Amino acid sequence: MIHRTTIPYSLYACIPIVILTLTGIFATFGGRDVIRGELNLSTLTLAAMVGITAYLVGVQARERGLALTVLNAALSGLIIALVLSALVLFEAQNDLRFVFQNIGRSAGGNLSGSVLTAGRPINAETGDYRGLLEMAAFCVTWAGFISTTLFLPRRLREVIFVAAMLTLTISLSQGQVNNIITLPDALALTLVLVLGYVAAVWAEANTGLSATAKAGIGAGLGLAVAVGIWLIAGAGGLERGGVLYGQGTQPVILSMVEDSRIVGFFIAMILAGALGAVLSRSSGQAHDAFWYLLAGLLALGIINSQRRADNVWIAVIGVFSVLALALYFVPLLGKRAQTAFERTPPKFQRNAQWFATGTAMAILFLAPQFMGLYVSNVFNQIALYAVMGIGLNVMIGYTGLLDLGYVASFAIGAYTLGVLTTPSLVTCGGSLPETAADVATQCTGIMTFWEAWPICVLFSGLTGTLLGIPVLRLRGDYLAIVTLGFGEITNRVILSNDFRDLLGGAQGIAGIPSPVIDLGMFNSAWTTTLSRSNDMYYLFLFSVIITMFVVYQLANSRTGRAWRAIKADEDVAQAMGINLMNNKLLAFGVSSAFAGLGGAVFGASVQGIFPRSFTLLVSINVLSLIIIGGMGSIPGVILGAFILIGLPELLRELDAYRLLTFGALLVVVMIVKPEGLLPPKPPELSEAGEAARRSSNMTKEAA
Amino acid sequence: MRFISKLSLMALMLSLAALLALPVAAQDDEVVVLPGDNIVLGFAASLSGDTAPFGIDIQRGVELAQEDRPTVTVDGVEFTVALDVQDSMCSAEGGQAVANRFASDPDIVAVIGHMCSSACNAAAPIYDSAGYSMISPSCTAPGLTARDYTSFNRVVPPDGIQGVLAAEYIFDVLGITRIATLHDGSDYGDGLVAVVIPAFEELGGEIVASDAINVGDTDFRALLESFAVLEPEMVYFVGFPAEAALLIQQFPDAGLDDVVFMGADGLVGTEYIEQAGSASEGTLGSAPMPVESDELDAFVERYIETFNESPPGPYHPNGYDAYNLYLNAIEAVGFINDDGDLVISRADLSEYLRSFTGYPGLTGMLSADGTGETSAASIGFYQVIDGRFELVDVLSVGGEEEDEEEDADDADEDMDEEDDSGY
Amino acid sequence: MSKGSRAVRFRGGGLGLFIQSPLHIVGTAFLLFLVYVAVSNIAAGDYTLRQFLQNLIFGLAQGSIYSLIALGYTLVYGILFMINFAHGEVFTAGAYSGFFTMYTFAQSGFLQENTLIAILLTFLSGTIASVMVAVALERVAYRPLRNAPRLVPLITAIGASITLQQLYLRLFGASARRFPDINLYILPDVFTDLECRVVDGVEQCLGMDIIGGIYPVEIFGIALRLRPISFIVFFGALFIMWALWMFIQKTKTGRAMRAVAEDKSTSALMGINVDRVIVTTFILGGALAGAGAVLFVIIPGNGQVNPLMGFFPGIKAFTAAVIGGIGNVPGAMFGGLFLGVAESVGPSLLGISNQLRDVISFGLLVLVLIFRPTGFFGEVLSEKKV
Amino acid sequence: MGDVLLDVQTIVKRFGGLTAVNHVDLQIERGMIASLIGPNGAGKTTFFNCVTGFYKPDSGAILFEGQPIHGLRTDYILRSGVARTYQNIRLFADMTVIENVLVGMHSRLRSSPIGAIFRLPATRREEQAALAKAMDLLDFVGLTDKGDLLASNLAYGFQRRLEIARALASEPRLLLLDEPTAGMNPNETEAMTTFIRKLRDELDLTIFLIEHDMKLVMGLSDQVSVMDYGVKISEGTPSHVQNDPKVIKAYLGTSEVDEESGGVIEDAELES
Repeated sequence: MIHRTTIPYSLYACIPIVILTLTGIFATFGGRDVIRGELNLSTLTLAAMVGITAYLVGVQARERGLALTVLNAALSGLIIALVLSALVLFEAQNDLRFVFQNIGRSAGGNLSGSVLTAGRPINAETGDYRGLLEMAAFCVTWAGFISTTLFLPRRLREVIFVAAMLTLTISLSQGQVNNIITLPDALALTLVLVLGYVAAVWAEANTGLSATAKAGIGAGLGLAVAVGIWLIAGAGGLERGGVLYGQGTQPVILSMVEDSRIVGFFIAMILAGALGAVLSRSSGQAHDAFWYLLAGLLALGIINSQRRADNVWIAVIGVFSVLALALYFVPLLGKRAQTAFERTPPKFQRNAQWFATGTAMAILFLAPQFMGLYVSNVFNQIALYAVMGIGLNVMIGYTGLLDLGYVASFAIGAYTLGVLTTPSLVTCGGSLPETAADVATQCTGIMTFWEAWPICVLFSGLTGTLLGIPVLRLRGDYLAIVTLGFGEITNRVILSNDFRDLLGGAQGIAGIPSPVIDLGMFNSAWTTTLSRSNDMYYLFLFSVIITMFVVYQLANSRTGRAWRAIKADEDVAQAMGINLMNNKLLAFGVSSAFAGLGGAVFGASVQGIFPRSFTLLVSINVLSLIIIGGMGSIPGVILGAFILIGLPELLRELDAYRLLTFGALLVVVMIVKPEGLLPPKPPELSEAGEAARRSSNMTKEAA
Repeated sequence: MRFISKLSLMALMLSLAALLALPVAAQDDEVVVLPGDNIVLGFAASLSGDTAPFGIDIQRGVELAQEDRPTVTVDGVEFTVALDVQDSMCSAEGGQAVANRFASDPDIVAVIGHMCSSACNAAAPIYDSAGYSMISPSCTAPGLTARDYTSFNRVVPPDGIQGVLAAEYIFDVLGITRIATLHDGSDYGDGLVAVVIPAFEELGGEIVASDAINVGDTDFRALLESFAVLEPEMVYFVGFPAEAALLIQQFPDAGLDDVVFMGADGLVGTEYIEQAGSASEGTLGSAPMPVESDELDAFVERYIETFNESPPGPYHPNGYDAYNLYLNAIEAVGFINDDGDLVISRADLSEYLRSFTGYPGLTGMLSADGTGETSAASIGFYQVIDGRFELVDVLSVGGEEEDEEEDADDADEDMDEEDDSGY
Repeated sequence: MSKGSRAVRFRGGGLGLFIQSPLHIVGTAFLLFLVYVAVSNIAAGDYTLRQFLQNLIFGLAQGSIYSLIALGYTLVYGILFMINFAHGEVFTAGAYSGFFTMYTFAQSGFLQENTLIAILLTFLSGTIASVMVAVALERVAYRPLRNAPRLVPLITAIGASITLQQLYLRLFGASARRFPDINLYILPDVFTDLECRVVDGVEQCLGMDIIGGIYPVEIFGIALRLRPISFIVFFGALFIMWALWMFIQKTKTGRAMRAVAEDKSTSALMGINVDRVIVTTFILGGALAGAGAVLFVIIPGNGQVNPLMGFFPGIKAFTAAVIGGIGNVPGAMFGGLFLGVAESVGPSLLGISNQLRDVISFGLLVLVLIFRPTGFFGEVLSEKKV
Repeated sequence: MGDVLLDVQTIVKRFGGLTAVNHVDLQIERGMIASLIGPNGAGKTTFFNCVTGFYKPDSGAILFEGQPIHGLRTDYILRSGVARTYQNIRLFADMTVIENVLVGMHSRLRSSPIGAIFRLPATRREEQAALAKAMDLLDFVGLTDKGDLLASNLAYGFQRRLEIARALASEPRLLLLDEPTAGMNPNETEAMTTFIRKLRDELDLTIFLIEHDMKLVMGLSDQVSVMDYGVKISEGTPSHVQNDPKVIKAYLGTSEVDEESGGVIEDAELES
């Protein structure tokens, strides 16, 4: 009847649930809507806790059939409900707020009135405990319901689960994402792409047209849609309340038909149609990426359109359906497209790849215009950490030197920029300009950002190398703690009064000028100050590309092999003729140089450098993203940066529980995937070697 | 050849991208709130990490203000005020992230925050270019109002005034000539001490030692021991209650029992007394006037009742004031348009915050001076007597001519200089 | 063979120990420079013997706490070869538990009546809380990763550290809590000149307050101000460490621990329950941290409990463990005391600002490792593991 | 012949109180296959470690082609032309087979990091040539199609061969093999014997090996040296050594017992 794991599992689950209850999570989250007016974060949290427990219990009891599984799961829900009820009742009698300060606040027990009593405060005097009963009923039904999903086909279950998670995430972070794209924009894009795609598939099956002709059909359809939109827009469709306006803000892409960019609009639509056609035969990854991207945009568009609407469930179901459909069909379509792609002639394959690369670059280039300030800023942060992660990876992932004080090089890069580009007591001869206006007239920094940037990189690299010298002989954790020490020393030095004149002490260096792209010699209008985050984006993008390029080239060279050999076995590496000192110092230097590069861009983007930005947490973050992404892998680091830097931004909605969730996720991810999410793939050199051998033989024979 | 055609294809894509990327529609300079929607104020402070107590403290101040005044009524239509609470940490990048977030959300009317001067420094230019306003409850760095930001306002006095008056009080009123200064390595502590030292030396006093601690340190005995050797009459510390309480409790270890301990506004509050226990008796502190008022007492009482602990930081009343200031501003500049929507012009709001006068806040009578400073210029001096801070003296800028002619002239000169450099 | 071939060791002592490579010459030069600065400071009369003694005593008390935490790091490292980054949070747990216990006693008056029992119970509760957190950590965050690459448990440890800090913050509130004042008077018949007051016209002497009291003492003509508690903490810590040492050396469990530290798989083959030994290690480490936490907050002037209090002492203690030679029990003791004293004596001796105090600790770490890459006592273990 | 390639002059290596190598003299002539045998714990591997620079001998001299190499770092010794393999295979496990060989070539390549970043023509050419040579080497040792496998995924016998290929990649003139047939069955051993001879004959190498398999040693070697308790007790042609009473005593007197616990003794000795 009752599986032997059910009761212990449920009781284990109660431990974190009770602890979280005591932190007041239900009181805090009660005010946060996930789906406006319908579902708040508090309910969702309880549902998640119960759901996970029920799922785990259900998995154990699964072999015994549906009825017993549901029974066991429901029992686990009941146990949790009982424990929570006991806690609520106990708390109502004894005020625990001296110990647990955030437990909540409401009459009749601090936990009462929250989701734990179904929002209905309990009343001991009148014996009104209906709230608790409702909560228990919810737990039991929900737990039972969750366990039934175990009997769905695996793929369907996964699709539903992932789509639900994504929908909730998007709903939860509505505030951040609702300005990215409007529904009409998203619909127009989808329409054109789908039309192109379907037309190409149809042509494939029914006609003998060439690939180019199919792209032409797609382009034509794109043109047709563009003309349609243009007509509708001309008829007032873009006015507030018009067909194309939607309920959110005015569409961005569509509104281009009304101003000087109409040509761009038409070209974009035509290209999109062609792209749809090309995608019907493309390599699996590019295909899938595109459609997921599109589904995501559509989902964001739907959410955006429902900001002020009354029935938010429509939006939620819409988002869920779009995502679930995409998750279900895109892999299938991708496989089909992949086989079609493999049948095409190599020339087409190459062309398609260039086209895909071009489109991807165009998207990267365009992105900040749509993302807005905030999302751009998040991307900048991600890029910054990607730069540092790839840099640190040289030390940790390739060479196997554990560095916990990476922040030192980061700080050195940033402060070098600060000292070089802003007036300081030292560089201004003992007196500082007092207002912003004076800076221009009295004393400016020694150089501009562009002049200072390379110096920052070199200086960080150099100091990194120097710091490496005394610790070269140390291994493993000894190196870790010494580098941690270097990080702390740097932090104290930049904070201290002793170097205040140069580094600004606790005040830091404010007013770092933004980089100026001055192409005034060609055209006086071509001068841009990169001050806003969607302008700085390009600088960050450039940094990432440079870093990826340099590290990739190094890693796949004699030097990179030497590094990895050192990581694998230092003694044997040396015995194979590798100079440990040179190669390790090079790793230190390269690694630090990229931290310096990042530091300088960081300083310029924040327009100020403050000691608090350079704490141990930076080193820890960079280290964590490398390990999570997969040591020694560049795509891994980028994924890690997205997760570690992007995720906390997404978690902003969790408010005070942001870091808590982050820490817990760190543990969970590592337990589930200890080798990282994208471990490195060894390079395949055999083919190149064969080719080289053939050609050398040929030259020998020729000679 | 083929390579070149590929390159030209990519160039085509990129130039198309560039074409599309031409400046998108300009930023909304008006907030439109539909009937039934909320007026959203951004709130940014440090809510995680070691500075979280101060941020949480400010947040509670704002929440209490919201409880007191949950709605704004413009032209007879009532709108509920909601807060968008964000953790901007105590760092430049945190400030930048949150500022970008608010600045890209057209629903946010204006921002209460940020908390630390580094965050304010990073956030101000972003709000500036987006046309938003911010009121910081706790950024005291003098430079912030010197940089001509149109967005930046604060309801907390800058370090300049307090530092100079504190030096005056120590030298003239207390007659102390040898002090040791200490700060906690925060931009606040460092900035205030940097004002006090020259002011005190100008008056003729001697700074026997000047040092700093790190937030989170717990053992200051060796430091105090090195102070004791130099025999100061007073240790002047700028920092927050946690460290201050440890310091004063470690005074006996270094034989500093008879040395006066003085702090600044970061210290004045029940938190310090609670933390330091009986050791806090006799501690001096300075804070903008009027810190002690019936309203404030009632407020703190309610605070403790509501949150079940004494305030972990000093800036809760500033948060309260910032919130109310915004509501006043919205009432003053908002109007209802033909559709029945509430329209708030960001420029008008900013203008109002730079020109309002005589708002009686919890922190004192506030008036804008046109540069972003709003707070009262009088500084009260307090001493812990029988377990609470009692007001013992009040000094204000230029308010001392009658009492002490000569010193006052000196002080005036100081003030002028300070005015130029400070704010 | 692979093991032996890695040995790069120092032979001989004296000067030979220093002049081994250019790096050592630089290190030696720096060391001499420090000595020069210190000596010239003393010669200039900026520094007195009294100051030195006083700081030494402060440093020893602080250092003994570091030692206790460092032992936790060293024990875990010795067996699992991982840095238990969350150990500082284990310390915090002890402090909170101790605080709530003591606060309850102080409120109910039990503290004033049965001071000694109250203190002992506080120790007990602090230790139990720390042990519970340590064991939970092992179970949840480390055990599933027993065979993962070395860096992975480090990341989970960091994650666990963040989680625990945030959990404390949310559970117990952001603000610091003040540990109650404790007075424990002893020997009223002996110390009749201390702490006397007149009650009902009769003079009653309470004796010496060995926890809250501070007394001027003159030793060899140098007037010092001493707190009895400093000595109690110092010798208490030494006693705890001695007990640990005896436990490891003499008991069966201790021998099993040493065996597992040597070679996990062989120990398992020899019938040792490796999991149980590892849990025991965490229990011991947790208990030491808990005891350390209570010892720490009981010192007047330290009595502040806050959610983040463990992190930095944790890092310092780890540094101490490395200075002493990580994985080595006497090394951790020595390293903790060494670091405590260096931090206390260093800044004023070298005449640098207090803000750079941590620079001294970490600078010393670098210096020590230049001369002894495996710490002071770290030879035996280092060869095998690193 | 007659050209002395490696000349070891009375080297001593002590570990604490134990003298692992005690005043050993040894000469190897160019083109020879020389063997070093002895009971477990006799100090053979320590001797190898001294020659290849893992240990610095406490006294004595080691000349390679007339140049002193004792006390040099291992990478210098490799560059001067001495390469080795290890008793317990030590490959770079997370690198592919071909990468392992390329690492072996490290000291013979010149390209700089700058060249690598910009893929300068000189660097590209060198990489191409290196790859081609690596493929040739893999062919030579019989790992033709295994270039892209991870070294750790190779079968045991192939790992041995890869280790030799890696050593060969450094273009040595003297190759030291530490128990090349350890853990192999008779067939594999036979193949290895042929292979070693092929190495000498085709690559013009001098080979110095430690081995327990007497059949292999006696069939292959031009010169056999015998060590026991750190002392060289005999040297000469295989037949000479086979009949030396000291050798017989050393082997018979200790053999059975030491075969069992030998490894432990040796490890312990080296660690102490």
